[in-house]
Amino acid sequence: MSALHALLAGPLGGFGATLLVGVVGIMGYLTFNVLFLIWLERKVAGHIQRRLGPMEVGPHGVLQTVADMLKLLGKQLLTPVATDRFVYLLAPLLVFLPTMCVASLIPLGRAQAFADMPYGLIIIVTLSGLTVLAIFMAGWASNNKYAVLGGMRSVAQVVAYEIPVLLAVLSVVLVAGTTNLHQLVTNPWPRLLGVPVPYGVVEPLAAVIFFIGITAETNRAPFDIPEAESELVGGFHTEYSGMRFAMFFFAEYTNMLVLGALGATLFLGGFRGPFQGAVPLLGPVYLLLKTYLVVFVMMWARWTFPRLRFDQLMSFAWKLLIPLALANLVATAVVLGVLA
Amino acid sequence: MNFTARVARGIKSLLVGLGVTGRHLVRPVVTLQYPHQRPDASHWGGPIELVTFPETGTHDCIACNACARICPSDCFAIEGKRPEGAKKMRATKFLIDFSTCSLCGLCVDVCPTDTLQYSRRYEDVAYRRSLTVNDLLAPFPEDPYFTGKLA
Amino acid sequence: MDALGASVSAPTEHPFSGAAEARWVAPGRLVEASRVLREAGYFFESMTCVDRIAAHGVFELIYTFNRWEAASRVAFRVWAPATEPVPSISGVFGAANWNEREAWEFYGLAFSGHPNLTWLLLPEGTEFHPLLKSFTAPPASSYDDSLTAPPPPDDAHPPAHH
Amino acid sequence: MGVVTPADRELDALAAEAAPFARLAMVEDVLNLARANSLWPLTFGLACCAIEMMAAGASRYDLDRFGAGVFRPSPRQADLMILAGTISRKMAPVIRTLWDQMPAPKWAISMGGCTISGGPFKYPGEYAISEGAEKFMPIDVHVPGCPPRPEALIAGLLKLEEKIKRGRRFGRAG
Amino acid sequence: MRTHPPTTDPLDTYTLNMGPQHPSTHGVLRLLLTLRGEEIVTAEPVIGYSHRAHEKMAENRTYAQFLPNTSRQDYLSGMIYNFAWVEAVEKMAGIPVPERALVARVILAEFNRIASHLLWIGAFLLDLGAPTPFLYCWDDREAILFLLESVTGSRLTYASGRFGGLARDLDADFPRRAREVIAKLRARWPEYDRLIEDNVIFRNRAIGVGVLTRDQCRSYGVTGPTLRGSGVPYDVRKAEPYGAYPRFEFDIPTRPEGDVFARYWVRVQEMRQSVRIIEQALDQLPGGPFLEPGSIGVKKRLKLPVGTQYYAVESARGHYGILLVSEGGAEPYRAKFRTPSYPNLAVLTEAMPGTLVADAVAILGSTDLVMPEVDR
Repeated sequence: MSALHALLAGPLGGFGATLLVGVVGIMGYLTFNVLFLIWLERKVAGHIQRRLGPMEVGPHGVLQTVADMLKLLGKQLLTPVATDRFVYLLAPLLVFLPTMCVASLIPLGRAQAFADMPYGLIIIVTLSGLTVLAIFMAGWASNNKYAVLGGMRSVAQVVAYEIPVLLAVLSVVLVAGTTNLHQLVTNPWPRLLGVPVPYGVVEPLAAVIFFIGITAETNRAPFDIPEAESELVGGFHTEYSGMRFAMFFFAEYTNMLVLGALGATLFLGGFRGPFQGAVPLLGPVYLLLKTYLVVFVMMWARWTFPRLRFDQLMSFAWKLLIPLALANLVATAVVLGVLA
Repeated sequence: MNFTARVARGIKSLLVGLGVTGRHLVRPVVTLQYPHQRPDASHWGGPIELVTFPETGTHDCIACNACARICPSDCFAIEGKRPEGAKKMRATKFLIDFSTCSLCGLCVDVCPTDTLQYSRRYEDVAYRRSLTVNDLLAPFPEDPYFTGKLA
Repeated sequence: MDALGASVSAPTEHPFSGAAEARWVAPGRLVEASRVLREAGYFFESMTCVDRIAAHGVFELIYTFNRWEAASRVAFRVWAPATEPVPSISGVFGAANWNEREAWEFYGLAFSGHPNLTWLLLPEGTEFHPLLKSFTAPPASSYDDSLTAPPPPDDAHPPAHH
Repeated sequence: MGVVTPADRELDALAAEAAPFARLAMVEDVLNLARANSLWPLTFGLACCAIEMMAAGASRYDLDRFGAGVFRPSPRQADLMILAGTISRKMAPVIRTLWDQMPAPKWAISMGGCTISGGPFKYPGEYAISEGAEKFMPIDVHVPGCPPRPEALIAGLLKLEEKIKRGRRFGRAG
Repeated sequence: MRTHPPTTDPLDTYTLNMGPQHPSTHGVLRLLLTLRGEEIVTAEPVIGYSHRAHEKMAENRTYAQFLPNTSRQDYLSGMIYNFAWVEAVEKMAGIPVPERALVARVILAEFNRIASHLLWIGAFLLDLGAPTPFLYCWDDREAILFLLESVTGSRLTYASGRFGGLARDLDADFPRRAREVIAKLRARWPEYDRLIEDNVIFRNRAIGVGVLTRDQCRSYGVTGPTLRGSGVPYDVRKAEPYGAYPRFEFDIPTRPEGDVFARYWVRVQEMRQSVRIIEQALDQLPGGPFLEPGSIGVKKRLKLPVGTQYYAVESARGHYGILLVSEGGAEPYRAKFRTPSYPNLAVLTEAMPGTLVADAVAILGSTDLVMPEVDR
């Protein structure tokens, strides 16, 4: 990384090189991971349902997602006549950008996160609220009653589940004392019976609330009412075809991956693990393992539970999750006050 | 307190549900990989075909059109000719339009010489609609009754 | 069931089997008779229209009702001349609504007092009544040619035809 | 693979008609290979054959092995329409609209006798059904049977993949 | 559910087309919903998209030629429909049926009912958004289909009934394989209860939703599990016993609430009753001929006496009645098929207003409709 950075620093200058290396690095990391993630989801879904999942395309269907992406590339881009063209075309782009930025703020290793920001956590939480804007734009612009229903449902859902996620993150920040993600991982961890443990053990309730919140935020079952197949045909992306639909498809999995990584960093201790100091490359490996653990549980939940009804989902968030998250925050503050 | 009891029961049911699917995740798969493994179609009632009788080595269709008359979907097109010097007719053309056949089996029951039967085939696919018409005489290149081997 | 009063002159040569009691009812008395059954706790089972125009110039309507407790089927047989409409009993039994619409679209038998007597199973605007014995084949409707127009030729690839 | 296929000259004859004049050979073959291995069918069952189509998607036969298990509800995202079941005259215009809504390249498999030629419901003077989907839309592969087994549908899918891989014919853009 | 007077003020409501092609309409049903926000004001089903004119075809075919049509009306209880037509003609023509055929028909019909309920549980859960039970139920159903295929030669649309018995006999090994399938089903049911019935999300989606009152059922003539979910123990196998059913004891599961959960629970219990019947029938399976000699109706011409007859059986969806009018010819003068899903769908016009779109999908799924059976 640093050698490449120095090479590029000449013509582009310091900042340009960092930007270029950062963007290419993130895009490559995300694209490879998402392609693997889509394949993993279809295999996990298959084996949960006692069937095989993709098999014929490459050994055990490994190239299946590549085939899907290539096919979606080659599809005709249909734009229905009565859509609000500009908003319709902007939505797929906008849905993808916030998750890209959030991905760059996750500390991959001890050496240097791409953007070691003092207020990284706050930026992350605000950016992750932007994807719902794009989803509503897609729903509204495609002039389809199902899409409008899907769009409005997703706005109500993300607003309702953004707050518990925020409160859960706050209680971790209280314990850790810093909002800089990089320091959050490298700072000495709280001790339980003399053994340093990640924040997830100290804040179990916040971890569960955070996990439920990001499942809702990424529109995944049992909270996938914006694109509920059995009710709203295709939900907000009913009218999108070809590469535009692939952007939504890609964004959903990127969102899941990035929020999973955020969860892993906050609650499971990010890139820290045994021998991490000696071999710096182990950092990203640990982070990936923990992220895939979180993502696997999300997939497991998706293929087990039926979908919540719209009003039940709202009352579950407002009447149960938010009070619980507030109580947890207050309890943490009290406990810290007593200990300090 | 029944609210927290209800929430607790709800969480327990969710975890039990995860347990069930989790157990299935590790159990063996039930998939039959069709093109590589073949199903047991020994009892499958596929498209109708002519029976090859071992003693004559050919079918025994006398073109009496009993099957054509009883067929609810009128799938049969049969023509027959009487080999010279023989009493019974022999079918020279026997087509079944398998795209209108509903496999009800009435023709198999009504055939006086029991020369029709269900086949075991299940992979008939075609690019063109005309290919879905089965020619039942195709597997019988030449008819011994006409070439004088049998009378 | 004698509350239904005397029924119309009963032609004898069409025996009805499979019902505890089969009665002939005049079209005029139909609504009143069905209300009696509704209060007695019967549910609407089925309604059939039989085309007897050739033999007797009437449509025979067979209504069957049944009870949940001691299952005893009661059949009403109505001889409705094709010309005047039959009073609808959709006010008494909700199920009659669809059955009567079906009888209208298949036989052309009109029902007076029916809230929404339009096509149910056939496409809107079907001019013929298919279940009549006199019906043998549909007219060559515009349905065929409007749909079989060859798909618009796309310039990039010449359309492959079979 | 032992699938009953007509003589190869049959496919060549089809190819002669369908080959477009300009061919970017390499790109097309890669794209066609990708398209063949990722045919997303439209969630669209009409009658009895739809049950066998769902059985083909279930665990025992598992269409997902060929990448075709992703049943898309919206015609915009589907590129294969499996017509499974009887096509009534009231339903034919709806099917035609769905077919037009699908982006190119798109293909169609007609599963079961009813979609090929009216099946057991065709008789002189019938008023209710449309005698075969070919009357109003192009069909690529016919899978006869009443209903055909799930293996027959998979065999039909394989034949369609074979046809796409040979680039015989682009999907209709219309 | 909160109900306020349905206003048909155009500005306040809009119409949504759950159109003929929709993931959760089983077959092709178009539901014209008038909505205010997400709440349904009126629901008007538009049907006829799979109308195939069975009744017109019945009038120009002989009794034997109509056999393939029977199992295509309701292809999920194809066996029950096939035997219903055969039994209706036998009863009217007075054709005797050997003992073995009567008991075999009960066994095959009950297996068909279990397969239909299994398919319904899978499709219903798919409507509520849980894809996995669909796959498990279909895996069990494949075991039953393989068993039925080994006897009749087809998986879904059976033509195994003949006037006076069956087309083929049950082979000697059939009882053993049947008991194997039953053991496999019994092992799987507790798993379903833990995965579905106790699941809190499913209970919230199903309990108290789409309540059908007894009066609505009486007015529309609703029958089958949908009616038994509203607390009425009406089952044609008990009300008007036919075939060999009087010889077996089984009870009729009902639940008083009449909501979506009650209808689910009734169907699950009904499967257990069907297994009970099958086991008793397998024990009492007599030997002897499986078909009256003379191949009536196929080789020998069959003419029915002049008259009208109503014959009813209990299909997986409810009371299936055949009204045969014969003028003495070789073809029926008129055949009317009273299919259970027809009123079960009509009653929804009263059950859906006031609920949400997600509930509409749940209610529609809970009445287990098969559209070609509604449209005939």
